[in-house]
Amino acid sequence: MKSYFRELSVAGALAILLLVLAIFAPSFYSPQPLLSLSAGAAGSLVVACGMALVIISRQIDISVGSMFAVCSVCAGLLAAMHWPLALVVAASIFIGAIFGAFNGTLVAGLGLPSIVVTLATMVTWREGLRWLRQGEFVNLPEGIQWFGLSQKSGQWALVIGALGILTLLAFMMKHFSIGRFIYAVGSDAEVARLSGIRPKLTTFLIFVLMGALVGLAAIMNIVQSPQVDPQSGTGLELKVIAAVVVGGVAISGGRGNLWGVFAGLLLLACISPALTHLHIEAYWEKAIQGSIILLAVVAEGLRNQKSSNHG
Amino acid sequence: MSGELLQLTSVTKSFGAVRALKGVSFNLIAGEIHALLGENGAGKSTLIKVITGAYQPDSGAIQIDGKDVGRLSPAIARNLGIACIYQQPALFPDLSVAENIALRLEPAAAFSRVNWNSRRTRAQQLLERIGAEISPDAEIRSLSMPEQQLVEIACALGSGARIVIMDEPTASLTQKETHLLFAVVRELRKNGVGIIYISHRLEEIFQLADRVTVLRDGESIGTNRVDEMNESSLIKLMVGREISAIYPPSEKAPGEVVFSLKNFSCPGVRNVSLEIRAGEILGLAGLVGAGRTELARAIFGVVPADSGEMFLDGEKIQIQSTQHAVARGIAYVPEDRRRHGVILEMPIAQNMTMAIHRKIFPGTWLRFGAERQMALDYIRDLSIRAFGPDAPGNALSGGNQQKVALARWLATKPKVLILDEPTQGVDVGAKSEIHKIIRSLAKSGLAVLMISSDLPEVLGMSDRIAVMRAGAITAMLPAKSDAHTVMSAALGQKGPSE
Amino acid sequence: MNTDKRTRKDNLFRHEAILLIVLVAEWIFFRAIGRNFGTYDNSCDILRHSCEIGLLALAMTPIILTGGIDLSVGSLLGLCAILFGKLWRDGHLPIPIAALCAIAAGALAGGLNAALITRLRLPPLIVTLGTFSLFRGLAEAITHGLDTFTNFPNSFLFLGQERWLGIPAQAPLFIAIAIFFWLLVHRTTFGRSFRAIGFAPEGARFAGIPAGRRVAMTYVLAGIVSAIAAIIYTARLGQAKADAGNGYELFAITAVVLGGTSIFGGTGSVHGTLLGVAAIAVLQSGIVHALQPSEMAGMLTGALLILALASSVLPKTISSLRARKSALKLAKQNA
Amino acid sequence: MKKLLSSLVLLAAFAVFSGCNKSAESPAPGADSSKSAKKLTIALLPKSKGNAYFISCQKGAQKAATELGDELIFDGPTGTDPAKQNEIVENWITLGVDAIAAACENKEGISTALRKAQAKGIKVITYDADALTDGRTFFVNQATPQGIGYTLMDQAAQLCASNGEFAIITASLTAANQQEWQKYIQEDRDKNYPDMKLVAVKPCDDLKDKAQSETTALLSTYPNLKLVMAICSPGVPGAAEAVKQAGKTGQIKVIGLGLPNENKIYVHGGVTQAVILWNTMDLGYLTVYAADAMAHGNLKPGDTSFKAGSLGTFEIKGDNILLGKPFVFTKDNIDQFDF
Repeated sequence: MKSYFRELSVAGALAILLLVLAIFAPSFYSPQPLLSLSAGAAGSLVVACGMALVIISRQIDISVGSMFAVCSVCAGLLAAMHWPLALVVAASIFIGAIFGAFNGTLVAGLGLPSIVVTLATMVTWREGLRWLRQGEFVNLPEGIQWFGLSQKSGQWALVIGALGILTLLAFMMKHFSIGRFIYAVGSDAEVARLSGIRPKLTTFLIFVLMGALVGLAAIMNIVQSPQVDPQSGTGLELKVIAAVVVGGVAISGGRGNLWGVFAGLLLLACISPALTHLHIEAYWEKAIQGSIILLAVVAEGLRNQKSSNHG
Repeated sequence: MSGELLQLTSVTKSFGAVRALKGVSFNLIAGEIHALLGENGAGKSTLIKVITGAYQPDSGAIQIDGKDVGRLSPAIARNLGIACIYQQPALFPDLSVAENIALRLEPAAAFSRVNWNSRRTRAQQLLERIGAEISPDAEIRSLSMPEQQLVEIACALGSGARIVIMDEPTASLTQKETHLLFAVVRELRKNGVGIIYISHRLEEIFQLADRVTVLRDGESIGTNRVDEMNESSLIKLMVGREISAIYPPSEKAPGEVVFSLKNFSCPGVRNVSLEIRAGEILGLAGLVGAGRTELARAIFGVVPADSGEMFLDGEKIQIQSTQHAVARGIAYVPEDRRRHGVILEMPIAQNMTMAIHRKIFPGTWLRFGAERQMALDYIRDLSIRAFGPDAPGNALSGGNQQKVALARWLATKPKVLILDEPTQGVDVGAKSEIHKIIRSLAKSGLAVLMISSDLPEVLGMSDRIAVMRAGAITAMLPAKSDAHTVMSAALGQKGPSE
Repeated sequence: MNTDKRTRKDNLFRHEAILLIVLVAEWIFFRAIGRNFGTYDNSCDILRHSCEIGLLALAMTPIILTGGIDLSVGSLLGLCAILFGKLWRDGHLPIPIAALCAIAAGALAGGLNAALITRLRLPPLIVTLGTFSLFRGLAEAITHGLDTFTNFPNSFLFLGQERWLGIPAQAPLFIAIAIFFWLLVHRTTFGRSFRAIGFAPEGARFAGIPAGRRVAMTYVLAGIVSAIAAIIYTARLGQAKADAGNGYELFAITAVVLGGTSIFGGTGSVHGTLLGVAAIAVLQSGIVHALQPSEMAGMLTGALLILALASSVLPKTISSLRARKSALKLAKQNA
Repeated sequence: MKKLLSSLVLLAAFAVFSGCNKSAESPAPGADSSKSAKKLTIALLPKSKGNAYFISCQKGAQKAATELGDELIFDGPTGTDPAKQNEIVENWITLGVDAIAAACENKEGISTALRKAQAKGIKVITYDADALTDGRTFFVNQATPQGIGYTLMDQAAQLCASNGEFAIITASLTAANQQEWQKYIQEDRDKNYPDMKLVAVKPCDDLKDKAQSETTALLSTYPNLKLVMAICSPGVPGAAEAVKQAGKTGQIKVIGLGLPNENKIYVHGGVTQAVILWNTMDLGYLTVYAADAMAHGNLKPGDTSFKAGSLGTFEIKGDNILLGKPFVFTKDNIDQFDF
């Protein structure tokens, strides 16, 4: 139980927020908007899962926002060229994976610090995209939105898809050796090497997976409207990193699990609509987000201090 | 005796300036317990790391079942059935006991299903076999050092390896655990496993081992059947010289009491009382995990003391932080040289002035001239072999690094000098030099507290010997006591204290 | 082995040398293709434009030397700017007092970071990620986002817009602070401690260095400098608004790392940071003068950053790869 | 040298667009530094790069520049930091352009730089969003903030029979022009439509997705919301999509400031009732003509009219060159425009 303290506390905070909403703004629970909001958050959830893996392996990737934008636009253009949807999806994931592999090569291959590498790629991709596209919207042809399904089923598809990926990865991390290797590498790369795990390869693959997930998330985002906004994904990296950390993944690697991340993401994703429903002015949003992040880590910090004093 | 499991022929390995292994040959036969003996820094750990593939030898051949294995990697070694219990547990701090064991035992196949129940039950069984009361679900970081040691042993047990290496497995175990371990080891031998057993506890070797190989300064001094040996002959082989001979003698009688503790307690240590006089070297003997390092760190303010009193020059003092200690004139040369003693990336000159910034750099302005001069002086006085004051710590051999660490604390002109394993992993030459330095410091009126697991060293250097066991001082012996009394006091067997 | 540190030392030296060459190359290149690039006026502008980010980068250097990081400086710049504005306009304080108060606030904010990082031993990345949102959020909450402070007296705007003895008026202040940080890092025991902590936090502690206090100091300094940057910034634009300094933290970190400071702490130099700042500033101005779209500046900065990092490790990696290959060959032969 | 740059560019381009063959058209004109006496260099400053609105302005501007044989520089901030515009202007000053036409993100902020430009003898006009009057000679006025605010409010009132609740989606809380428009929207409401109630103002950070989610939240929070007014161009399609997804098409009206191309689907789908804008290409065209005329001295303060190439003559009121009233795009006329 003790080991799940953090996940539970985050879930608790979320529960309180939802309770408050239930009392003061029941309108929040009207099904259709709620579904739309969840569908909107589906993409970030997928990215957050990937980011959780990256951080558990004691790395970080702040280029996800830019990769997200590039994948969205590429996918949009391909769709506009009337590629079949399946191919578009595949292409987007593939492109994402390529970008991920680029980061992975620099980090695992050359042993460069991931925070700097991804800082560089973040700037480069974002500026490059703006320079090439000039921020022009991409209009999608018929049949892309909601995968050609009805809106409701499309949104359900997205939500279920995201939850599916979450469950899949959570299961992998818990019940497949590869997942445990990721924890091992994040916990102590040298010991991992001594136990016959290949830390560099693992790290590389994680970055590739991160990219692929971003590509998928991009698709999940563009199918929600008939146009692609090339600015999309701006600030995504901070959003998901915050969610991952609030969700109890240790930035020092090796600790944390995806359900906590799930709770963390929901908590942060609820803030902005919650403010609207509670009639709180929008200019409080950033301050409140910041406080939540700080509270989460401070709680953790105090707890660690106590335990370290005892042991 | 059946076939030969492992054969090393003239293996050499050196780290920069240090030649850790100078052509060692060694062989292990199935179904034997082969003790590996030698002082600290004789090259035992290096040899093991070569066998487990953690290090690549510079030259020499390794054969397993008579087949040449060429270059070993940890993975290959594991597949060849080599398991090792390292002195410093190599475990994942964030993961559970069960998982640590599993990661060591299960093949490193990326997409195999993890069966938590079987992991847990296996861990349970293994831990029971060695009689350890540890929950398989406990996180490693929450375990004590000895507990982690037990987990290591469980790993080695479960691996079903044909070659098991144990590096000081009983170093921090209780009597009960030790006996259980012995039972396990004998059982393994019965099943035809070859065991390389490393220990400082001679009597263990006589209880357990069939053959013993003695290493000294990276060379194999010889392999004998245990029943042909006795303690003193072994010690002779280990040390290679009459103990008392090579240690600088103490001449003048110790002066006033400089430093003393009364019922001093801290994590891992319970009401210790001792006093050190000016010009006296108080040897602090005991087994690893007896609480000696904990005591030293508490005195130096690294960890807070729980209770008890501390006196310096008869005045009661409180040490909250390392800064306090330094200001009070207490100096501590830590055990883990590479992590705490010197900052490897920094020039030795900067390392030496690290603790006296206030003194040598009044007004916080760096004075490179003064620093350099001081460094040169110490390099001369302690005959440190380095290409100059700008040489970084990691460019020096262990012995010279230790001298740098020493220099840093001499520079603080301390009243009390605490040395924690001052010659661990130091080659003989530097070793005796360091001993001379320590002695001369004592002569100059310092009160020296010398922690050492190196029995001959304790016996040779100390004016008095305090022996610690399980966090308490179990004996206070006069100089030149014999190895046996010290050892038995440390082991708590038939000693004066129990 | 003895050569080990020497080469690393050279590396550092070489790194700064390379950076200098890059800088000169940029200059020549843009001088050649750019229109009126590198004229006296232009040089002054470049200096003027790099002051705020330069200040933040300077403050970031000791932090990264100790192995930390501070993402909140940009937001703090914004917060201090509007505090300054509010105190002056609504608080009716004279400019200097308002400025001092803003600086005090900056120190306080830095202190918050420091306390969380050293007292609770929390990872700097996360703490400052939190304060990054918090400070910006407070700035927006105070002004409701829209309140803009302007119409500052010319005597104040002089600091940001005019020239003094032929150089931008804020330059002397910037240079002074740069010298302060250079001395702090390279000529005082503090700088020594920062490196020690960056290399081996435990080791520093065992050497009797008050690691906690030293680290805290770097963050408080960063707070103060952010506030000073905020004031210069306000003077340069003639307005203070909640969006001031958006994204500056990333520029600052980029400059520091480009300047050869290791993100893991220990190695690095203030003059390296200054070179890094210059390299970026020149690139940005040069791109405009070369009539190239300013996105190019960002792209090239990113590329430059990766190259700078790779250049330091590539040789090592290649040699190690070679070693492994030969080893494998050997193993095959034996098998 | 240029080769090197362009090759770098191609490399980046390849990296970004692995696969898809969308050719990259660079907005920047060639950097040939031969500068004949007649050929002027006119710099056009948008509020931000990567914004479709200004790209369409640029199209018109480029057309004018080629007609006049002038060199056009189009560049602007890529980040959200307000100081960037100043830096670009100051770079242009040393670069030695003949005229600067700026769309101002921050009235006060940018004016400090523009004054400097004028002091250096560079002709300065503003378009789209004005600076402080001492910062420029003319403001090419596509519509005064008042005009925009009032038109928006009138449209809104007309659509909901001048009573009921409505909400506003803005670009960001800190964007100056957005705040000004809101001011006039409020003013008009107070004067003429007291029964209309503004319930919330939400920023969307110039992101379509955020506009969508914010609107969704608004819709469920204010059940009897009658109209959403998005006053930044990514906001309009975002809001429209949200309304469409909420299945409130037609019940809840959407209007806003945006580009026809981005909104056609929704206008035709009956989600968005009206998109208000002016002909942005004409705006760019007129701006460049004015700048050119000023630089040649053909346009001086006090003139009352001004002829801009193929667009004919424009009225000048005070120091405002009037492009004409803001244009309301609806189902019926939106297809006639392509920008």
